[in-house]
Amino acid sequence: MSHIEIDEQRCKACYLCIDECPKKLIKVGEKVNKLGAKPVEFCDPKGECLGCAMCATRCPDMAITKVFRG
Amino acid sequence: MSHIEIDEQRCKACYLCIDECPKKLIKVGEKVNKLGAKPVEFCDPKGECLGCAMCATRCPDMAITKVFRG
Amino acid sequence: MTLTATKPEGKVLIKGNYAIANAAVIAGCECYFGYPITPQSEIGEFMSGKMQELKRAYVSSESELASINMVIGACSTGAKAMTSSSSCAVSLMQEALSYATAEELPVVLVSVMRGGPGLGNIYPSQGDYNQATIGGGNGDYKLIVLAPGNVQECIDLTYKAFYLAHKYKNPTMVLADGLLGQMMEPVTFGDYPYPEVDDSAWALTGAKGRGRRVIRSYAPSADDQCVFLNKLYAKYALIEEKEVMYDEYMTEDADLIVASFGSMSRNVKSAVKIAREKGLKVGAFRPITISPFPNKRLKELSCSAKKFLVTEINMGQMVRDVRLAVNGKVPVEFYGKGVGSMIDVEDLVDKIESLIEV
Amino acid sequence: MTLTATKPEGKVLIKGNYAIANAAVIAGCECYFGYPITPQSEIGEFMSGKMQELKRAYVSSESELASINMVIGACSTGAKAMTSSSSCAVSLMQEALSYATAEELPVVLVSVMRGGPGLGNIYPSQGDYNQATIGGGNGDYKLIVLAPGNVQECIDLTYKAFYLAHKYKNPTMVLADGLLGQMMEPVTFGDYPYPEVDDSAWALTGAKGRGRRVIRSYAPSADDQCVFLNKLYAKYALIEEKEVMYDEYMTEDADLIVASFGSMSRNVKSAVKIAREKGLKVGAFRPITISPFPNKRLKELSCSAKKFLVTEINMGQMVRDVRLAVNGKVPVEFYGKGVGSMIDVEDLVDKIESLIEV
Amino acid sequence: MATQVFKVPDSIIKDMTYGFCPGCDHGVAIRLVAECLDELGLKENAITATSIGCSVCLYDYLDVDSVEAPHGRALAEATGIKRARPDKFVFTYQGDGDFASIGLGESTHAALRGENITAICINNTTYGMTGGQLGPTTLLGQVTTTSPTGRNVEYYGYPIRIAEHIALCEGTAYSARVSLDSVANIRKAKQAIKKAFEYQLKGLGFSFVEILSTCPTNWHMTPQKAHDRVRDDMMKVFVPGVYKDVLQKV
Amino acid sequence: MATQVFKVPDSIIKDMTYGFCPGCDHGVAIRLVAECLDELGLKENAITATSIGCSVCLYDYLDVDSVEAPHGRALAEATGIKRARPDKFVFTYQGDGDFASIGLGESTHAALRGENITAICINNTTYGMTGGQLGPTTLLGQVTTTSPTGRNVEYYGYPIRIAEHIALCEGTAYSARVSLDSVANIRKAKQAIKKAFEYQLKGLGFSFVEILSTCPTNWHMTPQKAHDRVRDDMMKVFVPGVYKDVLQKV
Amino acid sequence: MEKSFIIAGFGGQGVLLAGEVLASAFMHDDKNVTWYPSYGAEMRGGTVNCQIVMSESEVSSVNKKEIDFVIALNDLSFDKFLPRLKKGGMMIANSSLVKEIKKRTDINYIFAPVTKMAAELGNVKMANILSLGVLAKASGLISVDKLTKALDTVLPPHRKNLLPKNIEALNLGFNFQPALV
Amino acid sequence: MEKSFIIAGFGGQGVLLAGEVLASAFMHDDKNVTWYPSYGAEMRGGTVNCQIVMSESEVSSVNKKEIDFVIALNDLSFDKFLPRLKKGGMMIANSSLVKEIKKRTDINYIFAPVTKMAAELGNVKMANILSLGVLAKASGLISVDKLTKALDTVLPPHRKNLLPKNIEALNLGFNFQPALV
Ligand SMILES: Cc1ncc(C[n+]2csc(CCOP(=O)(O)OP(=O)(O)O)c2C)c(N)n1
Ligand SMILES: Cc1ncc(C[n+]2csc(CCOP(=O)(O)OP(=O)(O)O)c2C)c(N)n1
Ligand code: SF4
Ligand code: SF4
Ligand code: SF4
Ligand code: SF4
Repeated sequence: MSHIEIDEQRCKACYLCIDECPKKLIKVGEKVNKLGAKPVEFCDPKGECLGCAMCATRCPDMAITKVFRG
Repeated sequence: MSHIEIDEQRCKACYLCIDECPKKLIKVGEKVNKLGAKPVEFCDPKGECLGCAMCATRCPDMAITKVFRG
Repeated sequence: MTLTATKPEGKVLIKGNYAIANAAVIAGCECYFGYPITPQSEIGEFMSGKMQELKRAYVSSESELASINMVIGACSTGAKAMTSSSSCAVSLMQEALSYATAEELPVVLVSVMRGGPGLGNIYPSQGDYNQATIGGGNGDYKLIVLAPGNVQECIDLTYKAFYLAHKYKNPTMVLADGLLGQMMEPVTFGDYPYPEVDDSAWALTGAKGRGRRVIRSYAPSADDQCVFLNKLYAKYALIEEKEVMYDEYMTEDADLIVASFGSMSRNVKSAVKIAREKGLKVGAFRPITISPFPNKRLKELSCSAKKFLVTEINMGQMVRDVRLAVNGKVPVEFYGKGVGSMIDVEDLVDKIESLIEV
Repeated sequence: MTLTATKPEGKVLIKGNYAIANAAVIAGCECYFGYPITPQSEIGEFMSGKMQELKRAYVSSESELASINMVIGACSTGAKAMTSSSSCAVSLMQEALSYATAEELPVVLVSVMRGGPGLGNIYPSQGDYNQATIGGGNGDYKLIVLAPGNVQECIDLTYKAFYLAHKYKNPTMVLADGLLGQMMEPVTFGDYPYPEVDDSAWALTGAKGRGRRVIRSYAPSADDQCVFLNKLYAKYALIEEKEVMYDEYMTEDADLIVASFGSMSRNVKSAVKIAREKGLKVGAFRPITISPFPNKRLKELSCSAKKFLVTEINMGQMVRDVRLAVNGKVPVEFYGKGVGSMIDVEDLVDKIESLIEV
Repeated sequence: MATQVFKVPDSIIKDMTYGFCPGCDHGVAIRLVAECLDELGLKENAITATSIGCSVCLYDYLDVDSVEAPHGRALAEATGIKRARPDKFVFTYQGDGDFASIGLGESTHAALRGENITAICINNTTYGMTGGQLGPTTLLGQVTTTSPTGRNVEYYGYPIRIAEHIALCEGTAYSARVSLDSVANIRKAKQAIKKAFEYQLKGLGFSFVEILSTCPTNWHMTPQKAHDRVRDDMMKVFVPGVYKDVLQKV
Repeated sequence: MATQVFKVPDSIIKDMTYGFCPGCDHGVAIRLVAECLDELGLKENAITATSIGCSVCLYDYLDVDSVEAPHGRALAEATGIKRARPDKFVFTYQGDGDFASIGLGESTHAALRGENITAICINNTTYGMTGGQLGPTTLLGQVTTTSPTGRNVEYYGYPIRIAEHIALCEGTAYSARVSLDSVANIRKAKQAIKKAFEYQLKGLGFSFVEILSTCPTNWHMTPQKAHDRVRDDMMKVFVPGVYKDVLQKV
Repeated sequence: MEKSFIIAGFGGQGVLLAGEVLASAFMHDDKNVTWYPSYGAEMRGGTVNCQIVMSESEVSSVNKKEIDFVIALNDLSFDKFLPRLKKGGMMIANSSLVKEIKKRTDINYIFAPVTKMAAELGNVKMANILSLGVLAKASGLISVDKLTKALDTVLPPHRKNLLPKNIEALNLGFNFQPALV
Repeated sequence: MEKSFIIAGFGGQGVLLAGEVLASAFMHDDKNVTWYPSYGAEMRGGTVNCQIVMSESEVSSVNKKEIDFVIALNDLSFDKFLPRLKKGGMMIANSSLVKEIKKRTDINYIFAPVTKMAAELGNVKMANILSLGVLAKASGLISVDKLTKALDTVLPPHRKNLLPKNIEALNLGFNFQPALV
């Protein structure tokens, strides 16, 4: 099943990925990471992720470290 | 009558003016100047000079200091 | 941090960089040319707004090479002109400074030191004492170099730099460091305290009603050049005679004199105070002009003091000048560190104690 | 003047500039980058043909800033690389030299001095002693500087420059002057007399089968920088201990020692000979490494000699180093002139006599 | 089975975190460079001369050999490297200030000489590292710390179009401008970088990619707004495209 | 009565003799500059920043105020002069090495900024003063003291077309290339210089004239042959023409 | 008498401004004073701090090893500057972000939830000024009046509208009652 | 023993080359020697000269005030270097271009029309080498053999064809009989 992996410690909370996701599966999380930022979380209860890697391609910080398709 | 004036001490003997003169009125002289060069001389016995200033325009050293026409 | 009004009333709290910039404006600086570099970029930032507001010249130059040569161009017309920069970027100005000295132009340059060598880092440092006082330009030449010890002096010496540069037609540098550039202190600006220097006898203004003027460093013959150099060095001797400035604290009866320059001297003075309270006969000496260097006064002091300690945030630069001035009369020790914040007062006191005990 | 064969047999008569260039080729110089300037352009001219013939790297660079940075790039791969230049143009290399020192790169630079400051002129001069030994790069750093006194030494010290640069990973300069660059003398080349230095532990070659390598001068923290500087200065101490070279002539019993460097020393030696013939107890001292400076030996000599005379074609530069070494033990006089041909032997003899009489 | 369609490139140093500000496209550009190094198998043969600017710590991100050049001199150093070791893959990654302000001479001459190296230049219309001053690419009207009332022609003159300047040099094999404003353009940017790298591998001469990029911090914009600005303002003045391609008439 | 149709311009220093070699066109170019200064009445209001090269002694020829700039920095100094004294007429007279090699950064940025000054650049395909080394404009195949077997692309890359580069800068008002190979072209050259000066007087921005010129000494040619070379070889690569004119679409 | 202060927190928490206000207040109180910011990596992010030294005679040193008062607006700053407090010095910590742990027993602590208090006041960004109020009370070295005057000097003209709210914050801080330790 | 020589003339008269040949001959004769050219204004024109110092021990100084032998190939050089000759020194002047005036009486003169002689030999440019022959005879310090060997070393490969003619010139110079003074 398509999905992504996020490295919370790398996320700088620019939130560019949120807009990018065609399915709006990325959300601002609650935790604060060591950079003092609130990293995003992948939230795909219905398994809608397309594995399109739009988010990872957009992410400036390689915080979305892996994208799987299929 | 059209004529030119040559400053012998300035002439570097490049002889560019010689070719330029449409009437071939400029010749290599015999004297050696303080630069160690043989300056050109204006030689217009028949009064052929056009006052075209081709020579002076070409001269890199302003050794042809004056051109008169008419 | 807001930009200060040009001539603020009374005391204001201000960063060293802004203090320098505003002082330059008050001194009548007509042209600023600069390229950013930490820790002095605020100078150019301040100037960009203020100079335009005042309809004076400001250029964001493409490099420090360009900046300093723009200053030379402006100065050749007699204008008050300046640039400011830091360390590695001041290295790029060496050729032009050598030219400006040979051309006897009133260039004003503010250098705010950071850590070196190379890119180094942006922490405070005093590693460019050599660069300022000896330099890497070619040939024999000297800059006038003024080293402020606090923010008030950043102002006073910026005024003075413009004055001396024009009075002696010699490039003049204000040598500060990252700490001075970045810190705030209450200061007063007052008016530019010096007379305007008349430059009408040499400035390029177009050859109207007079023969052309040529400002150049090229000497076609070796003999011409020797004559020129002798004249130049006579000028330097005059400047040394007239313009040397220094600050002393309890040196009269001191056995040990601690010498330092710039922002390091604040800590030295404090350490001397503490040492005195402990009954140690210590004094502090601070050259304000580091070029010309207060050789004469140090020589005098070497008759009364038994030892000198030179302390700098570098691997030992001013210490050479102190040694040359003292000329072996008494020992001259060095205590420094490569780069970073100033040496702590406590450590200085310890060092003083260790030297007096010996 | 024809270009010499790469390794000519026996004695050849050759110009200093060509001698340096050919020695560099024999030393295995793989890359030459340069921009012309009188009086050293022959070096680049020779290299342009020879390096292409040997399929080595040669670039007519767009400026001296580019040249020296190309050398840095080449050296970062462990290559033997060099540039050559003169005075005002060497001023432009100060930033890069400071970087190269911080990056510990084996840069070789030949500087052939002409008159300064500024454009100055192309006559011989020794006005860049300060530029070479102290420099205007930022921060604390030192070059190794070798000062040949004749054309044979131009060769020998070019060999040595490549060796020392690589052995100590420190920029190394051969400091000649217009006279040495332009004169001819019979010399022999021989083979490059030093072992090849292994640079495989640090050179950039692509991170194949190992972690990446980073050559940098940027120190993110002040503490890192202090550690680095201490290491660097320990290296300089080692170089001073091991590599100092100087030349002495009749110094053992000399009352007066005349110190000079480079091509000035030929005249000094001759003057000393004449003075000795007149019964004057004079000796000659010549540092061959002017950085590191032979402090130790001069200190020793200051115990036996009663006076020093330093003579240079500048307004007094090396004299500071001599004074620092002698440290007030005996007087150190200066006798120089700004620029032009070396001081005549007869004038030197007069000066010596005047000093001994006093 | 799910197949992995995105990963952190091998040429990126393990477990590093960029020092860039949130939303700064330096991060994207470096990743693209790393991906191209990966795909062309260049990591172990590459040497880079790093520049001074926000990219100065490139050596903390990219797992390749590198030497730090003084501000503006990256292409001189790269020239030295390539001439000394013509078998190595040599590239620079520079800011627009580094490349086109203080380094314009070195940059242009490397192109004129046709040095067989690749230069990537990040155009973010400001000097990022020193706090957002006016640089050679600052747009007319743009407010920076040294153009507090906006870039006016009178005091500051005009911005430089870097890719066009480099395209004019006869030694240039490839000169392109790309943008990182959108995912589609990021993908195009990668193709341009890859082509530039390939041209070096083919020995065609100087290859160059100018990358339009964000500096949210110094633009005082959110990452989102910053990307809108790239699209709405920058791309109008700095039009993306291929300005020279020796293998293809442009 | 005969009327005088040619004289030594007033802006030329009385009784000087050029230090140039026989047949060197520097002499023509400087005379043209002087004629334009005369005709526009600029002599007493002009300031020039001189460059380093065979033209270094400009101040011994032209009767105007001048300051000697370090090699390559004439346009930085001219910028300083003009900014300090905008009412003065400011120009530079530089060699191609000075302008386009070591000084390319300063030259291009002066054009980008649209400095209201005029630059004249003598292109003689070599560094004349230092003895004829390969410079930024040396033609492919040309033998110089640093290209003993001729300029090859591999080691030296390509020459720069200066007028085209300057034309690309948005602050440039006028950029032209002229030649001194013939009397007709000398007359055209003068028109170009005059136009460049007039554009400055009109405050239009940066104006520039590149002048194709001889260096018989370093080309090892007679003055005659040298002028043939300008026509036969140089003008093919460096095509004369107006490359930018803000008052006229080119 | 000489006293040193460090104000530290995340970038964006306004620590440099708070420091400037404090320094300015001392200036208005005719003290000698210096203000010195941390300016570290040229890159953004991480913590920011500034050090203020107030003295009745000349300031002895701008950047001191040992500090009298620390205001820590976040936990990183708390950890970083705790060791630098003098014996008997005072740590004023933002308990909204800092855990109330007392590793050192030779200093005094005030834990004040300044972020929360500022949020309640209407703007979380005023935590910095609010903490100056706490400091004023705890140190007795500066009056709210002088701080108010300083605020007036330091706020740029286009921010003057924030003055009343900030004065409220100052007073709120001044009147804060720390839990008795 | 140390002797100094100046060879001077117009640019184009080959004085630097002649100097190099002389220096090279001394080298082949196992002497120490230095050659030092005038390199003045970067611009062309004017006179050129070089100074050669030959010594049996180390050369004491490359650029001497007082000279033993001067070869003046034109009148400017004659005027310029006459004052620099040592008492008892020798001036060898190209009487094709130099007027035979003896301003100094404390030196020796040889006036040889080397330009004319070279022209007669077939190439006016060989006046320089011809004058070396004159010098060899007059000074007795160097043999024609060594000068010939030097010529062979100094001439570049593509000029080797000029060797025979130049040797002729050397000999012609050596056999020149100056008018008795
Ligand atoms: C010689 C020199 N001048 C100035 C600086 C200061 N400096 C560091 S980075 C930089 C500009 C960086 O801007 P850019 O190249 O556009 O890169 P960015 O930071 O925007 O990515 C400057 C001016 C320096 N380090 N060295
Ligand atoms: C910094 C510096 N580098 C090099 C030189 C040496 N130099 C003097 S003139 C010149 C080149 C002149 O060539 P160009 O500008 O083309 O003018 P030209 O002499 O051909 O008229 C050079 C390299 C110098 N004076 N300063
Ligand atoms: S784009 Fe990357 S850094 Fe930005 S919010 Fe998403 S995961 Fe975090
Ligand atoms: S062109 Fe001028 S310099 Fe040349 S020969 Fe004619 S007059 Fe003389
Ligand atoms: S300052 Fe600008 S360019 Fe630099 S890291 Fe931040 S956003 Fe990126
Ligand atoms: S060297 Fe060339 S450019 Fe210079 S004066 Fe002679 S001919 Fe003219």
